[in-house]
Amino acid sequence: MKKLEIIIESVELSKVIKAIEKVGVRGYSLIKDISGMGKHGKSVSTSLVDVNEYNMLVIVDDEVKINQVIEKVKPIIKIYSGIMFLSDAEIISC
Amino acid sequence: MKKLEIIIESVELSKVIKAIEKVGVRGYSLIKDISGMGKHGKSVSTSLVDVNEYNMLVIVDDEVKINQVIEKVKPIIKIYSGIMFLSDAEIISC
Amino acid sequence: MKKLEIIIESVELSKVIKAIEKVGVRGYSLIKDISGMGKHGKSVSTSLVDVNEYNMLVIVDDEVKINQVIEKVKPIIKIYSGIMFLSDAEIISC
Amino acid sequence: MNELIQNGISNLNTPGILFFVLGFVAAVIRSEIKVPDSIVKILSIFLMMAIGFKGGFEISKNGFEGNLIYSIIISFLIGVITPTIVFFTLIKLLKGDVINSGAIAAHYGSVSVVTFITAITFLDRSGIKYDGFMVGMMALMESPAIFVSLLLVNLFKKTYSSETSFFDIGKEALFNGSIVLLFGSLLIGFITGTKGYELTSPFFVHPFQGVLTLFLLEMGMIAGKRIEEFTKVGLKLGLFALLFPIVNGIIGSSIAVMFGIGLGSATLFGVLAASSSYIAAPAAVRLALPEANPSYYITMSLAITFPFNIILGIPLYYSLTSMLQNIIGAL
Amino acid sequence: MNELIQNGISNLNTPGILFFVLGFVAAVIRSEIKVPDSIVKILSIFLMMAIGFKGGFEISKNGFEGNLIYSIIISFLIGVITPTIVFFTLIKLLKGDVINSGAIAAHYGSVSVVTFITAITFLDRSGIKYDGFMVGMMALMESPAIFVSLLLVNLFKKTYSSETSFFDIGKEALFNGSIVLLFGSLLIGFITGTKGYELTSPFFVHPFQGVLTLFLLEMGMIAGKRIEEFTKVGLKLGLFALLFPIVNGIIGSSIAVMFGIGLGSATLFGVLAASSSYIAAPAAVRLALPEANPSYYITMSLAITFPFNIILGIPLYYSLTSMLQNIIGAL
Amino acid sequence: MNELIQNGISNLNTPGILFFVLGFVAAVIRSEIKVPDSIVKILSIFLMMAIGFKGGFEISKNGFEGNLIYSIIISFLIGVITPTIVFFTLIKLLKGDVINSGAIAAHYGSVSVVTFITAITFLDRSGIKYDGFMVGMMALMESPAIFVSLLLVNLFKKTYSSETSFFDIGKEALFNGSIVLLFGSLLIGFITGTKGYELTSPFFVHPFQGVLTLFLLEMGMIAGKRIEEFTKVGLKLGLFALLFPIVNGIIGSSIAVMFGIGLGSATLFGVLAASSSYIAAPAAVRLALPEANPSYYITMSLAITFPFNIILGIPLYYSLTSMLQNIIGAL
Ligand SMILES: Nc1ncnc2c1ncn2[C@@H]1O[C@H](COP(=O)(O)O)[C@@H](O)[C@H]1O
Ligand SMILES: Nc1ncnc2c1ncn2[C@@H]1O[C@H](COP(=O)(O)O)[C@@H](O)[C@H]1O
Ligand SMILES: Nc1ncnc2c1ncn2[C@@H]1O[C@H](COP(=O)(O)O)[C@@H](O)[C@H]1O
Ligand code: NA
Ligand code: NA
Ligand code: NA
Repeated sequence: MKKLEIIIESVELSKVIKAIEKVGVRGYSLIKDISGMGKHGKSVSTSLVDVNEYNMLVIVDDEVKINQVIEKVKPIIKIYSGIMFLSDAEIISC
Repeated sequence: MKKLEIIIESVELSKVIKAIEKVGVRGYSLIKDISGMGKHGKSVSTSLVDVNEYNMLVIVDDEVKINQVIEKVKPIIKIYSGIMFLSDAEIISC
Repeated sequence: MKKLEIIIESVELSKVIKAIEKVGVRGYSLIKDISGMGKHGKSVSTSLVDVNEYNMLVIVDDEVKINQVIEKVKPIIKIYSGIMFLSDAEIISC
Repeated sequence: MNELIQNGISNLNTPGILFFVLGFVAAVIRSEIKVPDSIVKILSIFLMMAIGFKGGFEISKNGFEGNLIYSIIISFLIGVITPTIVFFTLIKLLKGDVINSGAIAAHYGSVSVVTFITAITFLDRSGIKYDGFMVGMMALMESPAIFVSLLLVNLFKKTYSSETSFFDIGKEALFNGSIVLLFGSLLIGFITGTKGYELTSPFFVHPFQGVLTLFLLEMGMIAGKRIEEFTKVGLKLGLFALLFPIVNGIIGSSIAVMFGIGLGSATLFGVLAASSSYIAAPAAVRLALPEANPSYYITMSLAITFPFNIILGIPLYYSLTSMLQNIIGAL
Repeated sequence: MNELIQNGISNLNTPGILFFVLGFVAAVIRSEIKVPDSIVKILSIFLMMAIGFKGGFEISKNGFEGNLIYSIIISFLIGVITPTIVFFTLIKLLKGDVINSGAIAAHYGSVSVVTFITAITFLDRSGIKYDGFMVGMMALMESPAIFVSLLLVNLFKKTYSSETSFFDIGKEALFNGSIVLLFGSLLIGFITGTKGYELTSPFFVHPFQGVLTLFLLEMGMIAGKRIEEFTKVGLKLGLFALLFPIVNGIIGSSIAVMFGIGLGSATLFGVLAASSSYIAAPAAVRLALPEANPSYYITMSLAITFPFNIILGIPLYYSLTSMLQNIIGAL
Repeated sequence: MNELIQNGISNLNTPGILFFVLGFVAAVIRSEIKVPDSIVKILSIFLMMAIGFKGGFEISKNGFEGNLIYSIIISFLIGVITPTIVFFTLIKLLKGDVINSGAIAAHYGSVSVVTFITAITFLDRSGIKYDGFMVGMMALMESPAIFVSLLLVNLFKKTYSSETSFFDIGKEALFNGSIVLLFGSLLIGFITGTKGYELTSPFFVHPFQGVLTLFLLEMGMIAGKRIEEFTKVGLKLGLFALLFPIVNGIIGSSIAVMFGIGLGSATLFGVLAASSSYIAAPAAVRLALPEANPSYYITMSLAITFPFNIILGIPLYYSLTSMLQNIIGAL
């Protein structure tokens, strides 16, 4: 199984979540209020504006699903700001 | 070494932490205020109620310890809500 | 590529970020407001004091860069509190 | 009847109710007024401190005018009777679903602080007196119904999967933050009396109605977001959430009136019986009854019963109590 | 002229402006006064509720004294004319950079709530009357300029990479939280009238100036942190952000004066035209024009134009409006 | 003596102290009243703005009645003498543990804003006058003791592992948020005078005591949670935290009395000397002395000394100052 971490601006978050839900993953988790640095420089968010406020979406699922998510999210990140990390992980079934 | 990420509802958090401490891991980290989607559907927390408010616990330790933690936490997650991810990771010793 | 997660106290955060920027990584992400347990015991932060308030820095980059960051951050963590986790991860290029 | 409608309209025509409606509408049309979680939490703490403090001050000024002992008895009676009736009604309605019936019973047996506060505002505006210790009765009524409901579930269900012991839940229910805060503030208001009141009333008393207004805006948004889950709740439970508060309200008022409690306090007992918990009960139920569906109990309590109570219920319970008083007085 | 300087000094000598300066200085010398995000958000909600509520109350008391229809027309005129002028000026200045010109035009065509509130405070202090419905005009002026700017970008640029449809942006702009909150509060203030006002004024009215002071401290810190990005903005855009508000202010006041609007409200139209958005516009522009540089539009609006307007702009626009009235009155 | 007890009881019998006790008890019995971090932070900012602003206004009204120069000298004397005495006492007590002795000395040499505010409330209630600029003295006393303590550690310890230069710590200490905020507000209160005061007093002044009450509830909970760490601190340091404030208080009052400072301000000097820092000092010490144990200094300062000072210390220091005045006056 694969773990995909998507870092995405708040303004684009709902769009990305919709894309993920369309693919139909088992689940996802959202960590809000991330800041950082990347190709667009340092994120300088202010409490007044949502712009430059980031979030991390974590999805663990089968490789096939994860690849579908990646393809859906790529164009959004390309136009806007953000990044994706891919790694190996297992879900512990309870 | 292994990294275990436990996503667990706030109402169950103290129980899980106690279980982890009983096993006696080197350490753990807690990221609060997670939301997401899973088997129980989308988490719909409100600021008034703790229900449906999630947390991520991160533990990096030897495989043996991590397995002990998994066995302790499994029954809690089974009854309530939550998920665990397992992956490889190393602690950088300073 | 490698993923490095640095858990560091708030008082030391700016120093670590400066060190990372000096190395010149592609980017980093910051998750604030972490608590946990480690060699120094359980973190007992109060809203009044910054002490014992942790943060997680996530950096995904080439192994060489990551190793440079590790060398820079090691002495800071040695004196103060904190820990680093190293694992494998890929950046999805968009 | 005429009076009821007039009271209803006058209740609607207050900033608090209107801001609640505004919040509700804003949430439904997905207009984002982001009230931070931390603010909702502190406003809730403020309202409890203020209402407790004021109640304590009033006791210090007027003494225990009403019958405190009777009121305590009434509180426990309501805390036992209403969840039991709710439980058995739901067992019928949900075809033997013990777990969810118990979960919902815990909510409707327990009470809502903001509904109580809105009722007090209504009484104050109408110039009707009530006992200062009623805020203490509210605090008393928070937990018993939760216990009664869990007990009922235990009696009717053999397999019971929660890992949480009754003892843990008991501790949580007794030392619950809101109970400690309400009783503590009541006590402090009582101890510090007029001096304490004068010192802090520009913070706790004067802006109280305005703070309530802001809180109700947020409650409206929370309820409006929840209402989307209405489909999960279904028509049967939806109607239950709308109509059963009236049954509970009549029960509460009747008991109070039978004990000879005055119009104001008896109305408040009706309101407390009719109100349903959305803070203490969900937390306890989530722990004790993990298989129960949170979408049911939270949505019913927060998105249906709460709005109904503060908008239409309060003037209704007032009129009903007044009628009950006439009837029972005539006996 | 003398009067202008005096007004300027009297404006400077208020707690609000001075706390803004303190916050700015604190941020620049990197002295950390950490105002939590959630507080900034709730204060912003409070200010909008309070200003809307008070406007509504005043209409309920005085009726629509000024010309409401004319005012609505003026609002739309300003919302079309100012972003258009800004757009074409910037196209020149930025050598055909359509995207960034449109992004910035959306900000300078739209309005700033806190600048408006500071202007109202200035007028109140100076004893100058204005229409209660002006807060509604502010709400009306938030979105049109954003649409006009996006339309201009669409006209002048063929490739347009945003995935967000005009429809989505339209919905977002119309049901924007601040618009709903401002109009809703206005309506509630109007409906509940004197009774509602008396109930909630210890929360919404009495502490208003103090809350504004705290908010301006925070605005000062936000602006002070942003000012570091001044180098990214460059001298050309920096000067634009400093001087163009005056052009827009004159346009706004002139239109209002030509329609025969009184001194107070006409000054407010000038202030609204001169003010630039730093909440609604950035959010919409980030979605619709992803290639535009946020460092440009946020820094210009928040760190240059906003401070200029509240410190020097407001008394200036007042004097200009007064002059314009004399000139046009003499025609 | 009789008067001391009476003062003590009257001090106990205030909403602020009682809510502190309530918070403490709630934390100890693990009753969760979750006050969000962001609220604690903004209340702390509010209290500093308000106290500074009010001090500035009073100077603008009354001029510098007391002796400002002497007061500044006293501030520095206390800032040098008290940490030095604490340091050498602890070196004895902790058998040469230079690092922890220095860390704790920095805390007890520096000051606590809320202790100061509680003392002012006590004096106001008792009708005792003090100088408006005393809030400035408090701001002055925040940093020097931290420097002195670090210097002492440097002198007595050769190996010193911190990577943070003295220069960095100096910058942090001088431009510390609370110092900038206190002095800034003082200045603004002074500049805007009666006009500014009237405009903002419904926010900064009227609700002040109520806000303090809420803040003390939270401080009580923070202290109550910390008290679990008492075992880590140990009996020796626990007693030190309880008793040494009295020593420092006497030193502070004595110096002030010897310079001829009036009863109110001299009491405040005693309180400031006795109070220990739990915001500025921990942050600086964590950076400069990483090997020092935060459990020691934070628990001692926050969970032992702070409660002692606000509950028993303040009336005690007042009585002691009054006695010292009689003694020294008689010389
Ligand atoms: N190499 C990286 N490692 C960790 N986080 C990154 C990295 N690159 C980008 N980010 C995160 O993604 C955000 C947006 O990146 P960008 O669009 O490249 O400016 C940054 O502010 C960081 O939070
Ligand atoms: N496959 C997954 N990937 C990431 N997060 C998940 C996944 N499944 C569940 N979660 C998280 O765990 C929470 C509870 O899951 P569940 O109990 O399955 O509803 C969800 O709200 C998510 O935050
Ligand atoms: N093995 C571990 N796994 C996860 N987090 C850890 C671990 N060890 C330490 N931490 C985190 O690092 C912080 C500081 O660790 P320490 O300096 O060892 O006390 C702790 O409070 C935890 O948040
Ligand atoms: Na009830
Ligand atoms: Na404008
Ligand atoms: Na001291």
